[in-house]
Amino acid sequence: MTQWSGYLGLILQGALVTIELTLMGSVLALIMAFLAGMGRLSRFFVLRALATAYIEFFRGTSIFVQLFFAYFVLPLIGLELTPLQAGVLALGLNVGAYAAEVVRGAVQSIGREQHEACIALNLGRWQGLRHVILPQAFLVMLPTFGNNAIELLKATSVVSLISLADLTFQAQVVRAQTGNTMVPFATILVIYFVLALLISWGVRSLERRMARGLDGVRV
Amino acid sequence: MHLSAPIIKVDAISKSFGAFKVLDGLSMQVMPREKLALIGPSGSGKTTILRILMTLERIDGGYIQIDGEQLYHMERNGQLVPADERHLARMRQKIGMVFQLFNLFPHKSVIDNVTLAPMLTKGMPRPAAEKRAMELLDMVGMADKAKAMPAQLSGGQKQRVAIARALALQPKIMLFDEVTSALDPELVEEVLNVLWRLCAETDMTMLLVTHEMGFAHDFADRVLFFDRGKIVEEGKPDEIFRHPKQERTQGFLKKIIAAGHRV
Amino acid sequence: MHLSAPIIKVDAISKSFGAFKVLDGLSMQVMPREKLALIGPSGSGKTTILRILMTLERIDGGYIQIDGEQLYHMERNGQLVPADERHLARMRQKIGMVFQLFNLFPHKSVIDNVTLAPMLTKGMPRPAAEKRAMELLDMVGMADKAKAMPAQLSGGQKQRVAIARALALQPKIMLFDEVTSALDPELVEEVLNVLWRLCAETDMTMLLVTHEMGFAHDFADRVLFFDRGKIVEEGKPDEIFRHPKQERTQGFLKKIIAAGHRV
Amino acid sequence: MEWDWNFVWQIMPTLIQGVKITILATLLGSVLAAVVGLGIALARRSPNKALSRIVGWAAEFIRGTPLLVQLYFIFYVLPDIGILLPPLVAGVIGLGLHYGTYTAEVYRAGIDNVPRGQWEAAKACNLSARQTWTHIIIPQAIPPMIPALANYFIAMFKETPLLSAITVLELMNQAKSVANTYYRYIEPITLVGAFFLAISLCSVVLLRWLERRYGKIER
Amino acid sequence: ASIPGSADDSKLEQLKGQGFARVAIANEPPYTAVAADGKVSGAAPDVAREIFKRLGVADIVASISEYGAMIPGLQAGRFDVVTAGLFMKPERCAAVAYSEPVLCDAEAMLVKKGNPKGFKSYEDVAKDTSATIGAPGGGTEEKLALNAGVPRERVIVVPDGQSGLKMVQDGRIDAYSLPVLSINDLMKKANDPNLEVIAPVQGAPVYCDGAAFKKGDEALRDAFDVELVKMKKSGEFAKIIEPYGFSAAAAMSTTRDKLCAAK
Ligand SMILES: Nc1ncnc2c1ncn2[C@@H]1O[C@H](COP(=O)(O)OP(=O)(O)OP(=O)(O)O)[C@@H](O)[C@H]1O
Ligand SMILES: Nc1ncnc2c1ncn2[C@@H]1O[C@H](COP(=O)(O)OP(=O)(O)OP(=O)(O)O)[C@@H](O)[C@H]1O
Ligand SMILES: [Mg+2]
Ligand SMILES: [Mg+2]
Repeated sequence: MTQWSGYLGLILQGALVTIELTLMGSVLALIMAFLAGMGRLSRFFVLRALATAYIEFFRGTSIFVQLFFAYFVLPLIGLELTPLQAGVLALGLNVGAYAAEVVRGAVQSIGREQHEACIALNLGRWQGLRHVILPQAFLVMLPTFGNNAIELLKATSVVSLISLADLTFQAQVVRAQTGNTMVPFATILVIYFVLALLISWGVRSLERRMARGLDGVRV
Repeated sequence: MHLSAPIIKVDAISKSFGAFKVLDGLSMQVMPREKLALIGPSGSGKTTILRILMTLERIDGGYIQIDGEQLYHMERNGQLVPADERHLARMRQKIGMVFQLFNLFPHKSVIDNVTLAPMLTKGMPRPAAEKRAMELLDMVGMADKAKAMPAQLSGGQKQRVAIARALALQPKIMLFDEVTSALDPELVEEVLNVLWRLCAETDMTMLLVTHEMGFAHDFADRVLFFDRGKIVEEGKPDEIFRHPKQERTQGFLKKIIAAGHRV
Repeated sequence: MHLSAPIIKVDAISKSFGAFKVLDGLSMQVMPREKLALIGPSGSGKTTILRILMTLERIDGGYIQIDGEQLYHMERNGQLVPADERHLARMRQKIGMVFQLFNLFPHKSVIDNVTLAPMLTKGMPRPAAEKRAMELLDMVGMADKAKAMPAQLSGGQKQRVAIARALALQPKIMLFDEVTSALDPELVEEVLNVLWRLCAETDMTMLLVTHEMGFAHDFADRVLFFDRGKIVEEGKPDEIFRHPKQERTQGFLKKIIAAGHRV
Repeated sequence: MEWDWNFVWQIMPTLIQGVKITILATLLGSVLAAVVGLGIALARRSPNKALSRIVGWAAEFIRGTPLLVQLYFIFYVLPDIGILLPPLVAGVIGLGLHYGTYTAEVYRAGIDNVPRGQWEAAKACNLSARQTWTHIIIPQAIPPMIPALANYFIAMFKETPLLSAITVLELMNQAKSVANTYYRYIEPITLVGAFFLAISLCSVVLLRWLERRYGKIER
Repeated sequence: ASIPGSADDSKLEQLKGQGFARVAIANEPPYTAVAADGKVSGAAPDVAREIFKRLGVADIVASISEYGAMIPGLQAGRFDVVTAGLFMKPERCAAVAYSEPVLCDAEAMLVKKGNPKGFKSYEDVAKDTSATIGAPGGGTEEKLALNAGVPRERVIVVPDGQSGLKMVQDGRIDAYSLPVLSINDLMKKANDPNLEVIAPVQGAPVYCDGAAFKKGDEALRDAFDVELVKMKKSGEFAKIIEPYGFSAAAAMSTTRDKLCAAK
């Protein structure tokens, strides 16, 4: 009888890598989303152009190409990354580009009257953004960010293609070692689903907490 | 006539939205401590002139002086050049505005709405800002709701908080744009009462756009009647409301009275 | 009084939305060819009764007979059981309805709006359906717009097409729910004219909810005054409009007249 | 490692073969996703509670787990229960099912956006449920959702490299095969990236046009 | 990273310093094996681990890689050495620096029981125009099949051994080709009486792999070779690889120079 318990350990190790990738990728994506999203709203043409180029490029090319590029081509020009770094970089930049549009849309969804109230109270541009616009916009972004995070979780499975020992990769290893296909794949499908449920549950409760007191006022 | 210099001096300003000329060579002066009511039909440019004074819109031509200084221009090397953001920010300290739809910050509690600007723009420490905020909330009768969120307030309560928020910056000039017209009729009273107190207890210059003709009559030192971006008639409330000289003013007042407003 | 049997017989029906009881034990009868006006304050249940007759809402209790047959019930093994979709579809052939907001099919041309139902529900071949549709469009004065799309029509034109569409199925009973109240005042006339023609040229039974008291007066054989889901008063138009007996009716008419409606 | 134009011209025909398969997979996958999505959307509106529940959960599961793992599952596990699919067919089914859960949301929104008055007018015209769907609701619901659907089809296009995991010789797989033969990664991967970017930029133009053409319906 | 061409001892010193060498392995028993506890063993890593220990590098860190990714990964500096059953062939000798031979194996094919298509060689696959053969992408078998004249579209790139086995079982491919020992290991795990192994494939040479180093790391390679030769002589080499089924005699009967020159 195959030692499933031992191989389950291997898969759980993979799950840890997947979680790690998802978390680090999300952090990078979040940073890029705000940088590029605000960049698109900037008064300065150069910033707008940079942000637009970044967003269009990373939404335009496939995540696989980005991943393979980060892993195989960047070292050739002297930028050497571990598989984990390459994975986080590609996933974070890719999802960040999508999330940047979410940031832009959310900031624009905050009514003009809030901007005008800021001016009337003599708040500076940055002060108004920081204390008035972004806190409200963030609540608008949250649900879509949740979806983005789930997309990112799912995209981590492609890092198995650059030999990062994530969930999918470990399932492949277990499959090669045991000769059984059904069990490892069914197991990881369930694990991915549970992780996705955790994300959407987490985002929903965060949203509920942040929305407290705002009921009926937001547009 | 007046002994002191005007605090607001609007000199032949014009303003267009696209091809549509909203203000065309408008001039007016307001003396310190004066209470001014701006009335006139919808679309006549009343809101626009307040928004220009608050620097929410730019002007296309003309000059505005606030408290002896140019608003949209500044001197550089002896020449008048368009004002930069720093100049505007400095000028804005003198002016506060209350909006028709309150525009409270929905994610901040009542007291945080009031303390935010003093803390950020004047670097006031939190305890001092909160002490002052409580005084202002007390004045508008909202001290007991200091911890509430805006969503939990009625329209009239929101507007009173918005007034306190504008006052927190201690502006010399306050602009009120139809501050009661979004309110249910039974809530109008409480906001007008606050305006009365303000009028009695402070020496701010106040510009008030309103459709409450009765209130405008009792409250204002002077009434300006706007039509199509021009001041058609101005004078003491009694003159304007009882004996309007211009046909447009007469027509407007007749319509208003027909709709059941007290004058 | 009447020689023939009623075409609509509503017997103690009730209808609630959640906890709110809109109709409570309502009964009424309508004779064939009768023109009925339903008037009453907003929220009194006028729309609801029309929607129930059109089977857009189900009833909670009571019985409705249309043309001698149960509407919401059918006989099976000698017992009355709730009607199934087939029975409802058969009953709906007798009834047509015109809505306040026209509800034309925006993706179909005017003539297709009119031919759709006869072709689909009665299997009428296209040429016959189009011939009949042109007659109807001619009657409502819309023959020249047969190829237009609804978006290209004015409100009054849309409503006339909607009437033609409902007529195409040749119902015995037509229901009109405030068919003019979404129209600009200058367009009301053309729709009312169509109703007049209908009244004169066909022998349909017509139920009309309206706020046009003058029209109701001239048009209806009988007026029902609704209030809070009940028929408070009914009678000939002259009785109801000139000499209302009930206090509610008097109050309602007074308010309507004050708002400038002709009676 | 230097960029080698001769090598680029040498591998171009092979890559074009891959492009053809990529486009074919996307087209077939889009058709399937469009149909599956409609099926899911209709099932979820079904008065049959059990059906709508089960379909709802299944869609949730498919949306929460990675397409890559689903592809492995379809290709390597389904044969155990007697379902043997050629690689391209398995790939198209995977893409179609996965994206069907996304398009289902588009359909749901599109159907919800048809005003209630249209349902009622259909009833007043005595149309049957089926006639109402085919003649009134679907024709009005579909045009406004074309841009959103197209968006997902473009996203699907960018995920076709996943099919290389189940031996479909699409563009990415061809590129890898070329790279393996000559031990050069930089040209094939860059070309794949350029290709995806080119198609994406074209599709932006297409999307804008679709939005103008179908974005709103005149009532 | 080391500078190409500067063949000195710096690379070994660097590995000693960090205490481990990065090794690429395949997911292909018995060349490599991953135990249930995640520990990497198998013939190739075991040999590498022993030799590096003797060179003073305490341990190896193995990462599993696709065949196609190994040489690019080596060139990109992701691994220090590949020990994965990457057979020596002239093109590869040009791309990497091989050690002396380590593991030798002939090619085999996995087919359905009874070898229905009668394959004996890759040429047989080429002749049968309906036959398909699976092989790892970028692996030796893929090239052998292509060189034997099997068209590209009939050589299916299979990601790993289990997938290949499954595809033969499912009838998706007619044959799956891997080295003999790998196929035997697959067969043992699958325990499927409906499969059959053809070994060795006629006309396919016996191949030997070696540890592959990056071009420029020849000094490290030479140091590795010294220890390898010593182990071969002492019989320790045989002790490590023979339990996995490999023949030490085969590896000792040939040399890198011969294999790299082979046509
Ligand atoms: N941002 C804008 N773009 C275009 N036109 C504008 C804009 N803001 C105001 N207008 C136009 O300028 C004219 C004057 O507007 P303004 O709001 O000043 O009128 P008002 O006197 O305040 O009227 P009301 O009593 O309805 O508030 C109106 O015709 C309005 O449509
Ligand atoms: N779908 C519904 N859900 C809940 N309440 C409803 C619904 N439809 C109608 N109502 C309520 O039922 C009551 C009667 O509505 P109905 O539309 O029949 O009134 P009406 O006499 O037609 O009024 P109006 O003149 O404003 O059209 C109203 O109070 C309305 O709010
Ligand atoms: Mg205004
Ligand atoms: Mg109604």
